[in-house]
Amino acid sequence: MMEKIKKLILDTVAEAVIEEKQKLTVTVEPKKLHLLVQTLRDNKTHSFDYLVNLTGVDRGEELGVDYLLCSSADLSKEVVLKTGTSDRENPLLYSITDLFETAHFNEREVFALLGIRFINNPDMRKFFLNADWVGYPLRKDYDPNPELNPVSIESKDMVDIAPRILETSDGKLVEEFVNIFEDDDYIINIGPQHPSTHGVMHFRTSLDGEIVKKIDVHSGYIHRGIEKLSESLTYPQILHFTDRLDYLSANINRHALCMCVEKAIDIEVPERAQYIRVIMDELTRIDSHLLAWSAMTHDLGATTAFIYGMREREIILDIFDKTCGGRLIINQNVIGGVMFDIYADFQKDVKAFIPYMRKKLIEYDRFFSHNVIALGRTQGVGFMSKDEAISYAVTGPAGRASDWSCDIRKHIPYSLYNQVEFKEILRKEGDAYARYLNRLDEIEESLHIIEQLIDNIPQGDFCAKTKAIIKLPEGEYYERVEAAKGEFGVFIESRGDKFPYRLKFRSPSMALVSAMPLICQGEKIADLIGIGGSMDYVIPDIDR
Amino acid sequence: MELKDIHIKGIPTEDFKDNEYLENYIKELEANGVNVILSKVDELINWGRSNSVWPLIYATSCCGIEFMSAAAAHHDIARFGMEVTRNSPRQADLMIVAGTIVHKMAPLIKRVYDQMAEPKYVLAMGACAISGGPFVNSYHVIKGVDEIIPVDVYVPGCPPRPESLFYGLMQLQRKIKVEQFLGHKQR
Amino acid sequence: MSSVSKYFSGLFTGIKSLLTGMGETWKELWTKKVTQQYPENRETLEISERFRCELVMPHDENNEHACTACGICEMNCPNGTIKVTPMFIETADGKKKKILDTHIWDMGMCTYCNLCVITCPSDAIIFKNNFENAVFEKRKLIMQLNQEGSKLREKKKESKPTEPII
Amino acid sequence: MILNYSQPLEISNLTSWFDQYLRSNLSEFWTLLIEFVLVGIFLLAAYAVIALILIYAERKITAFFQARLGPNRVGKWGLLQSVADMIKILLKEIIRINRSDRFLFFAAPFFMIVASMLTFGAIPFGKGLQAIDFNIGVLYVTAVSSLGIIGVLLAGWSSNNKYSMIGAMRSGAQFISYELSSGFALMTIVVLAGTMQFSQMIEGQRFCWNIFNGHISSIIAFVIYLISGHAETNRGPFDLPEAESELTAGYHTEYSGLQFGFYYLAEYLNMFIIASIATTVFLGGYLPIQIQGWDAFNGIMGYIPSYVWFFSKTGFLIFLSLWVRWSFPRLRIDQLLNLEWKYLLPINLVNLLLMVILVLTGLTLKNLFGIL
Repeated sequence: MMEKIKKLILDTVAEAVIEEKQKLTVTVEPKKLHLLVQTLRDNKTHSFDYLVNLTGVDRGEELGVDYLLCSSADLSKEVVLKTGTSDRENPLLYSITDLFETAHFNEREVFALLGIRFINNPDMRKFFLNADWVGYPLRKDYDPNPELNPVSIESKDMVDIAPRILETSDGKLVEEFVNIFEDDDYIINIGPQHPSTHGVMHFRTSLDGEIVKKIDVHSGYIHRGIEKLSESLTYPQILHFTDRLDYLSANINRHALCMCVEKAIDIEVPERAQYIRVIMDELTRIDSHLLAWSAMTHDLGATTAFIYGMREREIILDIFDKTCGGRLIINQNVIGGVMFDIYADFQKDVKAFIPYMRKKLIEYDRFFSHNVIALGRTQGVGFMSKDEAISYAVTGPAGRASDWSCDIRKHIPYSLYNQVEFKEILRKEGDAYARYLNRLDEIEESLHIIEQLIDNIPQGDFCAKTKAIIKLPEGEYYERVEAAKGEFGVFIESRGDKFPYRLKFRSPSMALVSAMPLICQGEKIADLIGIGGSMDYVIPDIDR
Repeated sequence: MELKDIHIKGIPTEDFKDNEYLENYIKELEANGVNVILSKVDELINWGRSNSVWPLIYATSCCGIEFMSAAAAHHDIARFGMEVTRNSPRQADLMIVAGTIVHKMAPLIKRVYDQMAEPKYVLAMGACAISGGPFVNSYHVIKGVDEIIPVDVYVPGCPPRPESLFYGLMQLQRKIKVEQFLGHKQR
Repeated sequence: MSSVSKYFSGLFTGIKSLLTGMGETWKELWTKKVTQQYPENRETLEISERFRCELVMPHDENNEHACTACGICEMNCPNGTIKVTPMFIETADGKKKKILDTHIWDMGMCTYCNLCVITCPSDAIIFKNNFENAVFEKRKLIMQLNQEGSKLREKKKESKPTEPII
Repeated sequence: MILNYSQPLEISNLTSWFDQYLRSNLSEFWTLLIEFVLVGIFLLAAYAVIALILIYAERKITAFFQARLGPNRVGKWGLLQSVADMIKILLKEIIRINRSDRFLFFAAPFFMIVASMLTFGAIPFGKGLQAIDFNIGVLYVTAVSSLGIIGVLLAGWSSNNKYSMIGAMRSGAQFISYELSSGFALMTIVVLAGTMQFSQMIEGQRFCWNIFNGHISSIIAFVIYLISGHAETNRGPFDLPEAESELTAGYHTEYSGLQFGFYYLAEYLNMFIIASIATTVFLGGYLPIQIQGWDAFNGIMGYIPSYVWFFSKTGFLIFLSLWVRWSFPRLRIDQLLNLEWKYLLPINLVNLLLMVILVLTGLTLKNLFGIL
């Protein structure tokens, strides 16, 4: 199979350089990239139609972009494409937004952080940073002098004009400016400080009466520069950022980074640690889904349901609290195992929680899932087809509600997931209600996983011995896990140092938000909030 | 007025931290001199104000979730009469800054603060709001919300547990109880 | 005809679902409330042993601690919360020796990641679960962990601190 | 027929004594003047006190529905919580907003308060406890209470805020449609009772409340009235005008301090007014439970003062409304209008017809069993 793909690539672009690293890596020149991606996406036998990750890297002499593509039918089939330009003054690459919608925001992010502009991307504004930000932070020669970018407390008017660079049919580049909204649009700002944007998302929404005409997503109100900070921290130190990305899947995110480092330096993680990790991961998932459920019901106006959900969540938080001394940010996984062994009553507490939660799931079902108002507000609202889900790279419960089997735990089993039995919840409807039900069903599946593991936690160490200073050998490392919101990925480029050269997190929430303008169009303004609740994104995960 | 007159249900005054700040505050106020009748009325007003703090949650990240926990059944912020979270800054008394504030957010938080009606208070919840916390060295993070707006109470933690937040809110109640509305010193 | 029956069946299933929902809230009205009443329950409130709220350096009855001022905690801290200032003194036998002058910890910046505690070679610092830390001024969050006049515990036998290491 | 019971705790004893006392000492003019002023003061005080009690009750009941405890730190069981809120809100700064229609902006909350205040005057709180007993009481109440919408619309318009504007427009659509069915529901009972005057309507229900008298038809009207009344008060699940998930605080987003306090009060008072009209029209108002022939029982029931009956019936309806509010998610605007125009209104019209038939054919409960 590998040979066939290589042949396909070489047939398309003869001068492509193919290496076999951790993954099959192909380097091409910018002009050929679009063609290659298109061929990979459209071929029948080995269709690579899911863009997992798009990472901008400052490789020193050149500014480049890495694409991780995989097949939506089999997520373990992966190929890495690389391209780059040595023009640091005015770096230009070709956009693949027309092939993958998810590339749009990612390319804008690369522009904001590395200054690479993408030809043919319809909207080339900076994504996280203000338009007047001086410098490109992820470049190695970035000047961090705070005087260049002083804190301003002056409110500025929003400018809804987007620049873009187009390539005309005769190969010329034209820069032009487009208005995002029409002149007489009634625009309201949902966010950045708004009760139900699940954080500091900013949707500039133009309305036609109550109906949403168009959404323009602004992000970066909590862009904290984690990736840049990570470049000057050691691997154990970086771990504490992962908790704070998607704070609701804190433990799962941390698991991903730990696994990535462990695989790179071949650390055998003790069995006991694996068990604790998976149990804690699943508890985290339940915790996250419960919060998603609560937040969504709250968005739909059912405050009481919100309180019920939070009440059940508190029991999980207590277990976390006793295990590792944190409620939300738990700092449990470390490289080589876990930081704390379980406490004496851990198994008892978890086992008491399982039947309790099952009882509550029935209550939720009676209380909200069949409520005629809730049904009217979620069924058939915010529809997303499978193809759209794949193109926007919407994974997790939301992707599975559009009938896309995208559970990393099934496709690329890690840790103990190939030893436990669980179902991947798929629904065909693709609407807000399906996403909502998927979460409740996934709670049930998580309970089932925990049930299988909780009695069999083996004795032994809970953490392997590691060196005091962890250095990753030179190379590129990817690791993907199934976080509560979808696929979470870690990409580390190491140059053999104790610090990563480039570290990138693939956040599931970014894909969820990028799909919002599509699925909200034509719905009511009240549904915009409800759909947001059903997508369940976490903003710090997007902004990083 | 003396510090021991400030009564908070459940915690004796001497168990509170940072009592010297309030002592200094009282001394400062007393230097201005206020007559007794006015100060009795003040006490009533401050009783009302301190027991009816309606928060506006400026939640940007993790700490916001802990606030939600605090508002939910297990901890129940309503016991303090603070469950009336107002989403409109005009109607709120207390801004709880829960989360990292970055450059892009700075003008907005200032604006929301300006939109609040007097008397208004700010509580910085968690390491990010106090000092930038884990991201203090970042290019895009503001090192403490007190660089933009005045902060009354700092609640450390990352994130602080709901009980910590309640403790901070009681500290704030103590501060409000010391203030004078009819006297000279107004915020 | 079907539209009429649909109209009425829609009406009645709708009403039924609403009543079921109201039944659930009615049940909840009479269940035991889960609220724990802090601060009224301050005496009985149990915060889990491992909960990290405050970094402390345990001192024994002789006002001695275990910190050798090696600075490993400072090095491991991801955001510079800890500042260890060593002091050099001359011991009786004429050798220069590094001892701890001040161990400063900024509570308002700490991320409670526990790296300092797990990497400390002499187990000199631990996290305590005292969560009542809110203050009015930022500078009061910066704490000196070693007490006034304290000194390094001589390494005799296994003189580990009495508190359980968490 | 009607039992004339004497009730020592009845306030009407006090008022009639006071009236006689004044009349014996003063001229007609001064008597009336003093009484008018006193009634005005009494109504204002009742207005504030009822609102405070309702706010406290709602917060407590909400908490109990949500497995919480609710306010319990201010005073015993948190009883003084709403007093503290009132003190705070009275002294809160009122923000003047640039680029708003200043006059309308300030006038809007008063419309709201005045509308509910006017309705308040016509409600019979107990025997003899009614400021004015119009002969068209039902019509008056329906007409005046709907003035409140002007306050909401003006607030939304004059704030110069897009959220407020959307909230106000929603409120307009909602109010006008639901006013129809609440009016029709009341008319159904007017057909049954044959009068629009509250006092007569109440006396007619002595042994058989209207809700039983008109059985099926009355019950349908009662449910419809509760739903549409609930919707008119802009409370969940009909709280679209201030739907906080999308519109932050809806039409009163820009109001602060006392002005916001007015809206806050009016919201609770409207809830009370709707419940009290329903009590008066359907549940026999201030009358005790009386059963024909059971004189001993009637005597005991009659011993409880009439205002206690009134407030407990109203309290029950308010509890019902809170129960509904905290059980359901919010409706969307199209669902809301669907409910009105596709369900409530047609059912209502049929129901009115049914009631007419019932009354004409004498199939009401009173006639069926030959009582009265």
